[in-house]
Amino acid sequence: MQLSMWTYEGPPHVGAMRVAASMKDVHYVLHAPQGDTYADLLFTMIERRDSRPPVTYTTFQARDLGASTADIFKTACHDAVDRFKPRALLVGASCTAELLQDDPGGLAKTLDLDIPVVPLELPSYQKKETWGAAETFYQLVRACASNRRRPETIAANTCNILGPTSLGFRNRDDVREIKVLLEENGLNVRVVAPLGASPEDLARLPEAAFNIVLYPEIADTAARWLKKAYGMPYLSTVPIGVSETRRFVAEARALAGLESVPSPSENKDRLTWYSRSIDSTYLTGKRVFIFGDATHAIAAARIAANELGFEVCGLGTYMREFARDVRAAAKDYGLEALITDDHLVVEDAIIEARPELVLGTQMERHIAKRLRVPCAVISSPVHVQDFPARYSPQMGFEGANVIFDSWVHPLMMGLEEHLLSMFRDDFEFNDGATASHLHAHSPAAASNQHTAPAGISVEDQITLPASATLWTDEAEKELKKIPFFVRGKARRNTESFATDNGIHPITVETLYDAKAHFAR
Amino acid sequence: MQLSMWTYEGPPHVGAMRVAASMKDVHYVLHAPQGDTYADLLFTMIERRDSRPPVTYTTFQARDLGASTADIFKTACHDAVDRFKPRALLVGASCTAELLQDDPGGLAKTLDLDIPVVPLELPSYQKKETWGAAETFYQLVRACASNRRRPETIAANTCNILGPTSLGFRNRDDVREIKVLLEENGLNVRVVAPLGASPEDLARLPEAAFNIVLYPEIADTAARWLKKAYGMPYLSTVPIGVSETRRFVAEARALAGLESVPSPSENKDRLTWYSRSIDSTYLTGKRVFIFGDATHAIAAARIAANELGFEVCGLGTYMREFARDVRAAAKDYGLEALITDDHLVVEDAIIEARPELVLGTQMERHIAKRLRVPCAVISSPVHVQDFPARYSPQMGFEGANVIFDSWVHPLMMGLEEHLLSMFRDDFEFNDGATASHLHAHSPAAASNQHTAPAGISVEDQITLPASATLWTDEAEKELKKIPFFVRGKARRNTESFATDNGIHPITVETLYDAKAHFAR
Amino acid sequence: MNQAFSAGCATGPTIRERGQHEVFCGLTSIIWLHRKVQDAFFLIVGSRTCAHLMQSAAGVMIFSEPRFATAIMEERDLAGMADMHDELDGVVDKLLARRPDIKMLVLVGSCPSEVIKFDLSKAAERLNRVHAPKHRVLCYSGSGIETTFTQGEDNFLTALVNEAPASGPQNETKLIVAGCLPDVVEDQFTRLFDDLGIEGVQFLPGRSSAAMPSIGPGTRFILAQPYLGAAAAALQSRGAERINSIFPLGEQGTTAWFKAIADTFGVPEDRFEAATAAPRKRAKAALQSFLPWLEGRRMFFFPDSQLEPSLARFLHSETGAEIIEVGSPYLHREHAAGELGLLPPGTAVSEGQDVDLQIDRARKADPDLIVCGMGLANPFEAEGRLTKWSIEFAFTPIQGYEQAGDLAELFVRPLRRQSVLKSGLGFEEGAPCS
Amino acid sequence: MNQAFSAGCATGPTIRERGQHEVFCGLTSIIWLHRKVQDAFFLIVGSRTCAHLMQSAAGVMIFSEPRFATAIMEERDLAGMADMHDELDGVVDKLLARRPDIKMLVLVGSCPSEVIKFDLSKAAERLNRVHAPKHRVLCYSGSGIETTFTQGEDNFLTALVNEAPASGPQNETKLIVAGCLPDVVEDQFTRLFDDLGIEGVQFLPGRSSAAMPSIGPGTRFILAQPYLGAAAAALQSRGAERINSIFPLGEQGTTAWFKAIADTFGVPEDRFEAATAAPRKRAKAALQSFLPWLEGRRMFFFPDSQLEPSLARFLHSETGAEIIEVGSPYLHREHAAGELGLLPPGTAVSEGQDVDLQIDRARKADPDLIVCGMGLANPFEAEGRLTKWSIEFAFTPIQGYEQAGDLAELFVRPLRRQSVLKSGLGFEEGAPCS
Repeated sequence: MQLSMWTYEGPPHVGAMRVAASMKDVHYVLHAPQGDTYADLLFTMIERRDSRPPVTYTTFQARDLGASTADIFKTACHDAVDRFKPRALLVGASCTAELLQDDPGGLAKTLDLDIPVVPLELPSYQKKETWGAAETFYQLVRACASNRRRPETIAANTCNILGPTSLGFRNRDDVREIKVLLEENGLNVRVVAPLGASPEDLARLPEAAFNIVLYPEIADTAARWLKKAYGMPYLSTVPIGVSETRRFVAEARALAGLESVPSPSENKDRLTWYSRSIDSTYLTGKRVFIFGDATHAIAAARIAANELGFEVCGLGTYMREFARDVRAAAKDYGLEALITDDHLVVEDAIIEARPELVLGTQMERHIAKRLRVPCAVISSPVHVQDFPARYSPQMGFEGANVIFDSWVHPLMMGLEEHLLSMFRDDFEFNDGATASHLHAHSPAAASNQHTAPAGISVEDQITLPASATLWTDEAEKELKKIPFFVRGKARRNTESFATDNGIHPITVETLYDAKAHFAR
Repeated sequence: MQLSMWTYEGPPHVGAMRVAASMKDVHYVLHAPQGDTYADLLFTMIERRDSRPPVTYTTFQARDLGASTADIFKTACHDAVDRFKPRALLVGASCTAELLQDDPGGLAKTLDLDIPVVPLELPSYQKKETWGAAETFYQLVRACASNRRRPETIAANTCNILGPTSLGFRNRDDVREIKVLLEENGLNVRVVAPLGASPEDLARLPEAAFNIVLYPEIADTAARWLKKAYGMPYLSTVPIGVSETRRFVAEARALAGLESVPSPSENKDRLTWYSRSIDSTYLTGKRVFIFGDATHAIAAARIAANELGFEVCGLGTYMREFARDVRAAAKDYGLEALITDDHLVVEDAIIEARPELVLGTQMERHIAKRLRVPCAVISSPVHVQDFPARYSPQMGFEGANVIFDSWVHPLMMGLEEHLLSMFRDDFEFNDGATASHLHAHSPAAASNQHTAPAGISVEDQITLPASATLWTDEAEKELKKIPFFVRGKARRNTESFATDNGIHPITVETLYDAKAHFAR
Repeated sequence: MNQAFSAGCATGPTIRERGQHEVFCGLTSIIWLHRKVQDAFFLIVGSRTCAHLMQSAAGVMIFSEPRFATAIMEERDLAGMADMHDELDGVVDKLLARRPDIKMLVLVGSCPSEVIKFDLSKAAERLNRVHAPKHRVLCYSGSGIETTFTQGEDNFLTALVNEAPASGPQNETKLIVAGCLPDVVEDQFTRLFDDLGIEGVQFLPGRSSAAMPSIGPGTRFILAQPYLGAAAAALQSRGAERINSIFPLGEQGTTAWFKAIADTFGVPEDRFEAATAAPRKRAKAALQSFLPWLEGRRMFFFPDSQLEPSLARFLHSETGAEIIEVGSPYLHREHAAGELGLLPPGTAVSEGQDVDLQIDRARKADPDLIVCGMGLANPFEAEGRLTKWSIEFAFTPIQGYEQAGDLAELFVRPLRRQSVLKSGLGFEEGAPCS
Repeated sequence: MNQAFSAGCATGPTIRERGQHEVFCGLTSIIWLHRKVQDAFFLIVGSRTCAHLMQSAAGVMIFSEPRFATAIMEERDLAGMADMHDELDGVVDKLLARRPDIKMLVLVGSCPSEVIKFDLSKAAERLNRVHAPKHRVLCYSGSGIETTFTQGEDNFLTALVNEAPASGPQNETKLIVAGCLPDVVEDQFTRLFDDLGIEGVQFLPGRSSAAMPSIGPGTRFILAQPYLGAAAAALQSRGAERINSIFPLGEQGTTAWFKAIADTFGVPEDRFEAATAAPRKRAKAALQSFLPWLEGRRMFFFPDSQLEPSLARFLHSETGAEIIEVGSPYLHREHAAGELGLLPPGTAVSEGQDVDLQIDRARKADPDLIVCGMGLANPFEAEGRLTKWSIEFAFTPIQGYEQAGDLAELFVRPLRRQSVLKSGLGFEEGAPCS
């Protein structure tokens, strides 16, 4: 039994729903009580989907327990096939129905439906959403693409894109960006799946020369099966960031037998120039804490360190299945990866790391908000904000541009807040002052409130609890005189220096000794 | 003499620089003292331009005053032509040189340069930046396109795009969006000017069937001259927002003699569905204050009222030249337009209007920030933030998507802040409480700071100064119980009701009487 | 637990359906319960699905450490490798160490815990032995196989009633107002009770675990919410007597509700008139401006909170709207009778749900406004139909005189928005969507 | 006003150029002056260009109502339709009504006001008659036809000196440290003066209009900034004696600076040693780690703040960098002599500017780092060259021991960034740009 306030992933049947909802002509009959229908709103509200997800719930009740739940399931299957006329049917159970052991797969078989029925075994008490999506996609691909004939001659430049799904972080726009990128590079994208694909499209997967695994968490299993079954090679370089996009193009071209030339859309890359231009100098060495799904977290760390010049001070994922990859990546930055699905542990790690920027999920955004640290979202679980109206890919060259803006903007806004705080000793920002225009018109109480946020700065927020008492008053005062944009680092370094050297309390001298010690 | 803290527009020679910097093969010799070279950084820093703007300053000094400043100017012209080899030369004076009456135009004529020399008379003590840009563009067009032969047969679908300039608000991306939109609609865009055009391109302007004035503030004068000189019709519907984009396409097609059909890229429009989808219901009737250049302000009001369902509670511009248009637009919303270039007057108007969202320039963004009202930027004067790395048009269907996100996001963030404030009475948000995780780990002082911003809400911020004393304690307490998202309106309405009915002080009864009175 | 009966009244025959129910389970009411009773903590004993449901339904509150959590059952619990009671004790120990301020710990049963017949009362009893009186431990079921949405509150109140102290003669509870009300509404009602001269009024639930009312044979109670079948039965079993009334929605509903109380306590007619005249006038004035939007509009209710009969009655009687169908997850015959009796004869009433069939009916009826859950609203909007989220009626203060206008406004907003956008964007039915 | 002389010293012949100057005018120093003297207000009498310059250079401060503004001259002022002195009086009245807290109003002359020979001293005198002592009125010129960037401060300090009170024997100013320093640096210096036993030290400017030092024949002064030719002359004309030294940048510069003071005041050698040993050691330690980045690197300075000779000396002596060219808008022969004397013989020094020619020289020299203004930096970066904004040296605390490492780090940051990005983005010289 695990105590959980908030979770990074839903149960595995929600992953199955995401695959069903991604596709055309697929329906999912889910043996589940009525409360489980909440999952519909993930699609209709978060993604603003314009139709109900293709899921029928049996919504059995307590009084049905015993003999009749199996009948309810069979009726639901019949009704769903009649009403929605799918070309493939997924059947399975949610956590409650799993306990009933009604065997949806077996029951469905007895119905003699004239479409493929794919029974899903998704152990709710062991696995989670993303695994459920990957397993569902794999099962569907197997069901639709088994025993197909791989054509004898296949154009070397044909490929499939595997992995994008409904409710995936920016998948909608990534697919558009990457399709254009591949096509301008002379590749021919045959099938994108599961997003937008039909069961017939899945059957056509073996007709392409190779597969591109855009989201390994979702498509890795299926791609490995296709390789085993048909010898289809696959590419799993994830084109997030400028350098990985270039590598992705080079590798895709190589797989397609095309020589290596720069992409026509290289000229859309603004990240490179913006990061190089002098107003970005202040980004250098900013401490960044990164947490998310494995793919986005690893990519974010690479971009942060190599393309924006940040210092990665924390890296982790909630996906235990990909822990090994994240651990390996973390080593590159001299870090121990944080592998956990407990957001409270993540919060503690953030406080400990004292980052100047947090890149994470909506969960970390809220943690950062409380800590008043700038933050950008880089990964699922998704929120309605993660489905913007505008074109907002993460992948490809435009994705890199989007990333530059999304990460740097909060830092700039943070800088503004800090400039406000720098001004707090000026008399026009002082409490009760009547100097400035606004104050002349507002009651003193209101002006207090104006200045309140200015009085809060990162280093005050993510100070270790005991630190307040470590400093002499004079040293604390001196610290406040240090320019705001290095003050946080100064506090951190001084405290660590004092600890290492057994100094207590911290005096003005200690402050400057530490400053000299850490100069680099 | 006018007292000015901050200004919405620079002097007119900065407008001329914007036109020069927009074009290829144009150079501007500006008679000006050394300090005026600051203007270069508008281009190299704000726009991250990768080369110096094509401007040579004479940078005369006090000791040069008298005979030698004219010689300095001539030398500068010679040197500039030698070094930069422009195909057209602009010459003019900044405010200081204007006082010297050296007559740059006359001096340049004496030099017998073998390229067109366009003398600019930009009265610095009367006019401002945008006017200067319009005048410069007009003079350049006249100089390059005078006495050309308009071809006898012109394809009806050919057009030019006039108005986009360097440092224009999102012009870079608007041009890309609108070019694609026009071309997918069967139009043939010949010349875009001034952005990216050469003097030779300007000479080709009369070869198209008609002109499209994308930014009337810049291109209106030139378009009117082209109409007079060559009978070229022009279209000046500004395609900002979904409905105006549709109208723009319809009108452009009509001018080109094409029948009216929906644009292929209508399917990129997400604003319509996002605004219709139910999570947008809460946008209905939000009070919006709008201030900016005339074109963007008028367009913003139209989108706010018709496409997002907001209530426009203020509309104005700093461009006196277009005051009539803004006044006419304001009437549609039952408002008196605010025409001023004094940002303090704008601030007062915002406080008076008590908006829930401010759409304005960077100046209004900062006003709104102080007032803690959500805000989005819709207009010049530009800031480095207004040149994002990502594709961010304001025009066309993708522009409408960008606008939806840019305006709604601050409201959502505001909502989050308010939800925090709603929770302030919960014990885990109370000062000194040790209940919550964070508090258990942080000193009480820090937790005070956590909650500080939660204690601030819009209605507290933009309360009229006297209002605090108008309310009985009990009524004030009752007000606090009203759900946060209508509390601001409740306070406003109650106070206005009390004033109208001579009620003092406001009691709980007054509060509810006013609520009933204003129910609608 | 609530029970479903046929509503034998003036409306048409009740449509009873047992197909797919598209409704929340009872766990969802924790979202308002944990905000109302501020020293309580709700610990769901359930699965990852339960935790995910809570987070999806209460997403905006993610930035606080909420006063609810889920003890997620795992493979080893089910496989018998771990004793679930021991495991639960461990989770509770961990929780109370982290949140020592919790005064009342509420264990909430879920679908999986019910299916495996995990005995929560036994657990509560055991935990009480360890942790009471510092931390009282209660339990109830919010499982989706037994409860729908608001019935979670019904079960919680039932649990509270079952262990409420007896009301003694020295400090007698005269009247219990049962059902969660927003604080602002409670305060308005309290002022009105004062004006009516009615003393000894208590609200159930109270705002803290210590503020729960006592119950005795002299206690009367009135329901402020229509979904409290089990709680009412429990109150009656403790000797309290129910005051019958329609529910305090709209001017008429509120007046009827207070009148029933006033009559019970013998408040003179003129005093009642004096106390209610001003707010009644205000409520009518507030409603007035919304009438043009609502008069004659055709409304269709999908089942959600059991508030539907009351909402339909309000729309019909006070705004002149036409009611096409009133869906409700359950109909408590006795409690709903008053509301249904005020609807025009022949109004379609449905109980339970077969969501696909109901969607068919709604499409066929083509109403002006469909009141439905969040899973259905956007798909209907994409068809060009107008919808109102039913869940807002559970989260917005709508009861009482001062909120009568707000209640009407909730129905009006989508209609008004549609009229604004229609001219601006010129969209047609079946607007294109991405 | 500053005057330009040839720097007759060990460096090579000075390149004197009078082409296009790409530098700020003296108005720009208001940006730090108005923050340093918190009860002063700077009113520029100028044009829209002046206002636009201030806003473009100080953009980040837009969210405050700043303590500076521009009285913008208009057509009617120039056409003689309005008496400009009356107009200015009106603007000042308006300003003081709005900001009654202003203790010292500083009228600042600009290019256009100088060209039309608008008499600011006359205006200041007249306004003083009306508004002093509540609001003192001062004036100086920050015009771009007479001043470059930091010379605005020079002129402001000159104005302050000219009206400073005489230092009497009862409260004698022993030492004036002239030149704006960040507060944190001032405080460090104050502690060091205490440790050295030097009393009666005052800073010019003071932190408020009331805190300006008095000056008498017993007063010594030392420059903390190299651009104070006029202010030094004014101090000397008031009888103060200058202590000569290089400037307190870097460990060596700071030590030389304090030593010059200590020697003047007869501080014993051992006391000097005791007071400075720890901070010197710290400064050296802090510098140490930056040396690998800077040793042997070739540096090119465009003219900006007159700090260039001091910065070049620091880089050369303390980090082992090679100096290709030291550009400075003006060279004060006497004040710069010490710095230039420490540069290797033959180092190119340029005074004034012809920006096109200087760019040609920089391209030809192909240095490792170009220190230049914001108008030039990105274009150089786009060519694949590395740059450092010169303006940061005017806005960052860089003086004194504790900032020696920070000073080095300012030069190192672009080099370090380049090394990080080069591997990540793999960009080449002449990287593509949008």
